[in-house]
Amino acid sequence: MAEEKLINRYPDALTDVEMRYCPGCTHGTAHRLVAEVIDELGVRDRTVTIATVGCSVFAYEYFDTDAVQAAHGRGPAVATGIKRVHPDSVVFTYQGDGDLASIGMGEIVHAAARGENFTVIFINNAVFGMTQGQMAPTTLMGQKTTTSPRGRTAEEAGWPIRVCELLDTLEGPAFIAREALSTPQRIRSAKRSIKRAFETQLAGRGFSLVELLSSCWTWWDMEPVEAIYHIENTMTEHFPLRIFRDCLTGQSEEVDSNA
Amino acid sequence: MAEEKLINRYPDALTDVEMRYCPGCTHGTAHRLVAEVIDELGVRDRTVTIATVGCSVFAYEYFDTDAVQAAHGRGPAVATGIKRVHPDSVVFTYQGDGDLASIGMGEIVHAAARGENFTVIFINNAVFGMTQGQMAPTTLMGQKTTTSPRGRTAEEAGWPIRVCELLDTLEGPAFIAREALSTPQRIRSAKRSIKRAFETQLAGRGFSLVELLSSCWTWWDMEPVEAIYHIENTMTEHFPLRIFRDCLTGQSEEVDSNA
Amino acid sequence: MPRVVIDAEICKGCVLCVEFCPRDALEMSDATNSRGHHPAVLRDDEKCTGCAVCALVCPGVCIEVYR
Amino acid sequence: MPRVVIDAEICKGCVLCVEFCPRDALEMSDATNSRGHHPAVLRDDEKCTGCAVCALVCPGVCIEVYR
Amino acid sequence: MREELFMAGIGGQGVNLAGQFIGRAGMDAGLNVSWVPIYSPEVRGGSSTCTIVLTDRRVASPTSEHPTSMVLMDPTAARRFAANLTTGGLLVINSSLIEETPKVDDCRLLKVPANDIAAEIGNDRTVNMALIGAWAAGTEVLTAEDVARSLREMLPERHHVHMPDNERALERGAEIARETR
Amino acid sequence: MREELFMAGIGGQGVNLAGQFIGRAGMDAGLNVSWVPIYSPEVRGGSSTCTIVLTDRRVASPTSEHPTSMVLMDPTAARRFAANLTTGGLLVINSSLIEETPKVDDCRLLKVPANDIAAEIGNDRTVNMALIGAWAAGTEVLTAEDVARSLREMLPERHHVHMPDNERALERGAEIARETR
Amino acid sequence: MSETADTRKSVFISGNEATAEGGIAGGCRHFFGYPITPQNEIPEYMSEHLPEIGGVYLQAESEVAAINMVYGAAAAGARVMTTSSSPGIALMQEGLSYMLGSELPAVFVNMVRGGPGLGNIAAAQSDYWLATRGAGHGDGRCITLTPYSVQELHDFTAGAFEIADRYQNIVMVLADAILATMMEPCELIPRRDLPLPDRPYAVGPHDRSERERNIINSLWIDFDVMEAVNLRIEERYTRAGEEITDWEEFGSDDPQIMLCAYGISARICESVVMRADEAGVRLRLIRPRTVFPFPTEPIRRWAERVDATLVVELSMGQFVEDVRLAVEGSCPVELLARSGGNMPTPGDVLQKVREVARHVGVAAK
Amino acid sequence: MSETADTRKSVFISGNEATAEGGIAGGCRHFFGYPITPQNEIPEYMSEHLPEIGGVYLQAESEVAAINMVYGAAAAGARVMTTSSSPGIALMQEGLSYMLGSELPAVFVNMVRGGPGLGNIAAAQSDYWLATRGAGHGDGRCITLTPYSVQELHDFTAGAFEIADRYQNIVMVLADAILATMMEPCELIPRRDLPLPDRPYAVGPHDRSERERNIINSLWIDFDVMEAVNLRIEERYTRAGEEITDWEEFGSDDPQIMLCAYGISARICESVVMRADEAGVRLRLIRPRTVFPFPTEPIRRWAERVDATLVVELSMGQFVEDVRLAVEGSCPVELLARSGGNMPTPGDVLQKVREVARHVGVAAK
Ligand SMILES: Cc1ncc(C[n+]2csc(CCOP(=O)(O)OP(=O)(O)O)c2C)c(N)n1
Ligand SMILES: Cc1ncc(C[n+]2csc(CCOP(=O)(O)OP(=O)(O)O)c2C)c(N)n1
Ligand code: SF4
Ligand code: SF4
Ligand code: SF4
Ligand code: SF4
Ligand code: SF4
Ligand code: SF4
Ligand SMILES: [Mg+2]
Ligand SMILES: [Mg+2]
Repeated sequence: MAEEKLINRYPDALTDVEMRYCPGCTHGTAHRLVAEVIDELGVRDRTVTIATVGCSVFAYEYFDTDAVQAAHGRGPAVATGIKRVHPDSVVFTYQGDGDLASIGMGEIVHAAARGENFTVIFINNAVFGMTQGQMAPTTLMGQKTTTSPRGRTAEEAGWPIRVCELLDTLEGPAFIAREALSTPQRIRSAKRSIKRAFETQLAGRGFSLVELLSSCWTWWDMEPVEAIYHIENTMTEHFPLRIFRDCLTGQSEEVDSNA
Repeated sequence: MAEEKLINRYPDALTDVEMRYCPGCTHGTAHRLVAEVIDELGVRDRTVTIATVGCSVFAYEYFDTDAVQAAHGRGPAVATGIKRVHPDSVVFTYQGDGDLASIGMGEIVHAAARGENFTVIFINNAVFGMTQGQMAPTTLMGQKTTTSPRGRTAEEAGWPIRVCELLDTLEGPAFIAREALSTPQRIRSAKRSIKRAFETQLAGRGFSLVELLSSCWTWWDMEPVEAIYHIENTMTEHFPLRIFRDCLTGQSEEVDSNA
Repeated sequence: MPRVVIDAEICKGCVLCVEFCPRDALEMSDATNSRGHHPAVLRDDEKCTGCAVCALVCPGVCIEVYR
Repeated sequence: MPRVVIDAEICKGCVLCVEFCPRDALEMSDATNSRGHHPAVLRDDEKCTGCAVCALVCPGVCIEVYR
Repeated sequence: MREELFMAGIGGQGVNLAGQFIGRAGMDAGLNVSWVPIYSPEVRGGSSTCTIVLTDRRVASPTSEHPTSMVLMDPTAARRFAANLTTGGLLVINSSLIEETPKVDDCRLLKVPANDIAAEIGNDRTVNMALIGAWAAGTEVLTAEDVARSLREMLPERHHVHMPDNERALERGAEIARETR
Repeated sequence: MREELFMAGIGGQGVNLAGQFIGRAGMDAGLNVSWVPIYSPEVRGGSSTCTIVLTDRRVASPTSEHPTSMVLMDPTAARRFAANLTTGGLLVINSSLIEETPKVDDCRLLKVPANDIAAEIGNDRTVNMALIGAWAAGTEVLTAEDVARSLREMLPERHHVHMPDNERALERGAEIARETR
Repeated sequence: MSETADTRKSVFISGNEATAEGGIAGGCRHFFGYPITPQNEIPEYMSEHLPEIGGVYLQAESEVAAINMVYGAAAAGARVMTTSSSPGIALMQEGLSYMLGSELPAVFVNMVRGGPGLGNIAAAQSDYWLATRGAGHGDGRCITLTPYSVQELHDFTAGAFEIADRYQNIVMVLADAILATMMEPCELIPRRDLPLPDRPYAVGPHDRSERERNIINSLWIDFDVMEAVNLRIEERYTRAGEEITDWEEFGSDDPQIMLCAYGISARICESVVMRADEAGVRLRLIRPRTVFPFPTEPIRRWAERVDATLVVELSMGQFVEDVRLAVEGSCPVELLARSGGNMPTPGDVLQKVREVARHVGVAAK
Repeated sequence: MSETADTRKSVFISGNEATAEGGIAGGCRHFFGYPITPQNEIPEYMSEHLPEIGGVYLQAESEVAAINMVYGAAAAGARVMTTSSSPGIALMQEGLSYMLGSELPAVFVNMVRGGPGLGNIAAAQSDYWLATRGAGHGDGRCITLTPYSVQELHDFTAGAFEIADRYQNIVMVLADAILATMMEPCELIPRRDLPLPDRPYAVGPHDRSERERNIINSLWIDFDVMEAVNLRIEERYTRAGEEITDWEEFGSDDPQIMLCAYGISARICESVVMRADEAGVRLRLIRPRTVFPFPTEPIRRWAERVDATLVVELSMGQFVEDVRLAVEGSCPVELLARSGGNMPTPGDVLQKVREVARHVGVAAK
């Protein structure tokens, strides 16, 4: 029998600081996937993480890379500043739906339109996690949050924004995909897209973004496992999983979660 | 022979203050069309004009309605504030491409996503007119402006944003159209869409927007007439004319400029 | 007979009406108004059909069309 | 033989690994760690195939899989 | 009269809520009161502390340098905070979790096996009640009944089924205090 | 020595540019100089004014309450500004456009038919040159040649073909000034 | 800013909730805001309660949008408020300036947290300048109220609407993370249907056939017109100085040292005054309840009678400048500054009192 | 902040262009900005010239984006600047606070226009507080330079980069619409390739294998850590006060009245001093060239020798507070304030000088 072998190395690109997320929060999963990709591409030493404001505000402590903590919503502007100084750095922003789609809408659209050559990891958990569960621009219709106590209605708050579809109308982006951090298959698929996004950047092709449907059971008022099935069964209905654009293959396709 | 009759009354909804636009600037045309529509719908006395910042900053002097002068880019937020207080007022913002698509991107996307029940007149002249002709987010590739002196390149400044297409990914908007203030036929078509937009608001159906491709010969460095043909022949290539959405008819169609 | 009245003081001489008049009934005046613009004028009464295209394209809102 | 090692101190007891283990090889421990969480543990060595699905879904990055 | 009560535990142990009950009870007893929380950045878990001032004069500063009494619910809290107690103050510790009694000179110590009491009562959520029952009887600023009354006022109707459990826990805590005296 | 020159006209008449030529010429002549524009909000059209200070001391305030000389290019400017001229100052007006000579007591008046001169020369854009030629000869702070030199320095090469016209206009203006004296 | 106690209901409530309910009691029916710690309970409370009483709660996409929605609603004549904390208030600066320039009333609450930058969510007083000197570009300023208890948060917020109306100016309620989250007994002002004062300037309402059209604007090309706006605003500030300057005094009638502090720092100083005997120094606390307008006169008056002034604030030295401007050299002014969430204890302040006493030759224990 | 004249080329140039070229001469190779009158020629100049010398000009989508791009570029170790005017600077307040909290150097220029609100595009000095007390929330402040000529705009902007580096702080060049648009002779500092000072904190560059990872951050949960940041920043300000406080004096060596003014107002006051005989009063002008740090000492020194101080500013009374803080009651301080684009003429100031003289019993003509 062969030597016993550790088959899932703890990523080099993660520090050993314990993450402060709630138990079962898929922010942790997303961090691990990004770190694994950074490891696999061997770019840790030239990566700059842009931590934004949200539950992942401490991302600069978790990723073992250079890092900048950006003001709420402004990650893409900060990333732009860095990339325009060091085009060879590998820069990614890590942004929640409040950060990216609410206060940061202007910055993300413009960075995408300019085709800035960095990568965006967009954690869509349909809620403002850090500030105690307020409505987000991606909150589903009818969803109860601490600022939509009777459930989101169109009359009061309109409809949830689909960020990938919106950015897909621009010429700047080179890679856009929406994945889900739900089942093991989905998680594998998510990692493939994250890797693709970083490869796009490394190839100098411009703006890349991966939206990850993510859980916030704490504010969804569910159990962690229940929240995973909520992503899989409910969120994906409004937010279809798809590779919207891949400049490297020229394709746009449904996400194949069994590959 | 019948009595001689004036067939184009000076709109009630325009004051007699002389507009300060450059000779031949189609801002004037847009003003007239909007005023005619307000007259035809008989809503002048309950209309609130939101003047924004750009060459049309003095719109509050030209439209004979209640008016608020909004900070650069924030017209949609101001309109939201007003409509949430007086749902029966007829509110429209009048915004340039710098105002709406550059600094005001966040506000326009969110007002649209919320389906706020007001109307946006969006003057796209591919340049910042008022501040002396800098690049706008809608400036065409290769176009020379005072801040793209060698012509816009993707590398430096990315690609022009198509606002209608972008907003058309949202569920909030009830009417979206792009028209051109070029030939007489186009101008007639533009007026139809403007009227449709106001009717959408009056029907309480939510957000309506008409993009008007407009001229800025001064900063395009052309003669006024030449600029009109530039709209017709060049701008429409990147910005196709179209009724993207019409909740009243349920249609999406090419603009028929001969109707 | 159809006719157009152009407010020569307000006209900024942009030439759009002249360009788009389907009957070629307008022209730019040599005279200057007090702001230094050459206003448009009806060149040929006979040709004008009162179609109001000139008014439609006029950004200065300074043309009245009578029919 | 494949096996998994779960860092009981870091595990937050979210149950995701238990839920998604295709072999039902994991369970939650009754014990509490110093943070008050019940960590996951391997219930049945025999069942584990070392597929690493548990590690894939673990948001705490606290599972090592050996094969 | 000025009582400065400091409470600390880990998130989820109901430290803040218990403090609020005491504050409310103090108000109903005609005292001037304040309750000040200090949150940690973690949404879940992490330490949780609060300070309650009860006085017949102005509350003035709502925080406390050297509390006149403390309720400490877990070993970390015991380690970190106990030394701040004022000389001669009352120290209430959850002896079910705190094995190593913090060494504080010249204090009145009440060891309350709160988790055990709660287990006995069969209601996990009464841990904090046993401790503040002991605190009340230990300080005599309020009675366990005062606290029970404020509980009834503050808890939503649907939680009133737990009132008997809560009252038993309060009473058990108070007993221990009386016994220790 | 301190010359405060105020110029006004309507947009497009080259008021600001003419003022800049004078400023530059002053600098080259070793004077301390400043040029301050006041724009109107209209992009095109509207009034256009500027103030040039030329002095052998500190410029200090670059604006002027009562200019020592004025060049006024159109009737509106003449009506609005002429009265501000300092007592005994030099008033240069474009008599081609300004029919009604502004009444200013105790000033040296130079009427320059600048549009006519420009028409004569056959170059519309020399209107401002005729006026500043007159101003230069009228004040003797600078010579018409000084201004011509600064023109040559400041204009892009491709505009140098107009230099002879500009020089003729400057000279014609200067002549009128000399004749009037 | 106060109601008779007997019409009120006493509750044990957090500063955030008291502020929100104060807004409602003051007539606020429109709230636009964006979440930020430590004041999230305010928008949450509003989202729960405003719809119940026919009001509007709308979560803006950002603080920039929020202030401009407030601007729109105020232009439309509503009683409107928003609340935020330091970084959010910083983002509102342009909008605040527009509102001041357009002379529109509205109420803002800043639950100050540690800064600069993202800082932390602990109590701080380092937005003093942002409140009193800020409001973006131009000369406009926020009338600034500084409550020091949950009760005052409630009362001041309720009263702020009338002040805003009276001076057609923004009123800023300046508090901090501790006041926001702490609970205290509070007598609530009963909710009523307050009739909106006549707002002849408002756009939208009224019958246009009976009036000129209304324009809300802050663009004034003509220098004299623009200057007239600034003079008019300045005149209102002078009037506010005469009419609403507010402070509380506490302690010795024959003090040797004057303490100056506002908000949470003033509560610490109250404890210090209560323990003044420990230092053997006679102390008097002057606690501004408005900092713009600033209670210059009482401070100046006492400054001429004491040997020294000690200022306590949770920032590196902002409030102290206003005290110095009031004192104008009449006595030495010293500063005890803490920041980053740290606060001096009453003991720390007493220690500093002893030090100051030594500097000026006052005997102390 | 100065170069020897002989290495320089004299040109007749506008304030905006001199500022832009000053930035380039100071080593700026990255510019992020959003157009706004009256400073549009600066971004235009940069878009023309920076690419020529391997620099980057990028038009941001807004001032909010611009400041955050500046933040990113500064974090990456670049010499970076942005320029704007009042409303745009107001929008940058949150970002400025982040930069101060993260202790990053950068240069900002504010060509102040009339406010509040949209105001107008004329010269004003009403962003004095925004510059010296602003920088958003928290205690951080901008080191603020106040040029009064095209030459100084050029020199100060060039010199600002070194100051920013030295104190790891933002430097704000505070001017106005007249200085921005006026033309004057200016000796240009030659462009050179300035080596970037070593920036061990910068993200991106250097070989990670040879250093710890770099983190740029302004979030400090621990109170003591956050307070330490504030103390460190404060300490730098104290040092800056000792090292770079700058002012110019002009006029009588035995003055009866001190004039205080900065920027364009100081030029008017220079004319007044030159005409002091008309009023028969001996005048001395103290003209700060830095207003944070503020030249407290010279003003205090003269205040003790004159009968009165007259402050002239183009706002309703902002700069005057710093003068009062310096004077601390040593002599009466009066204010001549204009706003909205209006400026006092030297004659107006002389008139006011006579008035002040009367108030304090100085004989005047
Ligand atoms: C300017 C500003 N406004 C508001 C906040 C408060 N704030 C912090 S995180 C956050 C929302 C976070 O939501 P999201 O981006 O979805 O991240 P999540 O916590 O859900 O992962 C808000 C509003 C802030 N820090 N700064
Ligand atoms: C906060 C702020 N930033 C910048 C400006 C300056 N500004 C005025 S108008 C304008 C752009 C106008 O362009 P656009 O909206 O396209 O209108 P146009 O003049 O072309 O009709 C800018 C940048 C401002 N007034 N406020
Ligand atoms: S609050 Fe939600 S997003 Fe934040 S850590 Fe907890 S589960 Fe994750
Ligand atoms: S600058 Fe352009 S947009 Fe503005 S008025 Fe002139 S032509 Fe029209
Ligand atoms: S009405 Fe028609 S035909 Fe007559 S001038 Fe106008 S465009 Fe020409
Ligand atoms: S279109 Fe109007 S403004 Fe233009 S030339 Fe004709 S009449 Fe004059
Ligand atoms: S490795 Fe596979 S089989 Fe083994 S415990 Fe993990 S998920 Fe189950
Ligand atoms: S998934 Fe990870 S954190 Fe969750 S229970 Fe399993 S081992 Fe623990
Ligand atoms: Mg979220
Ligand atoms: Mg435009």
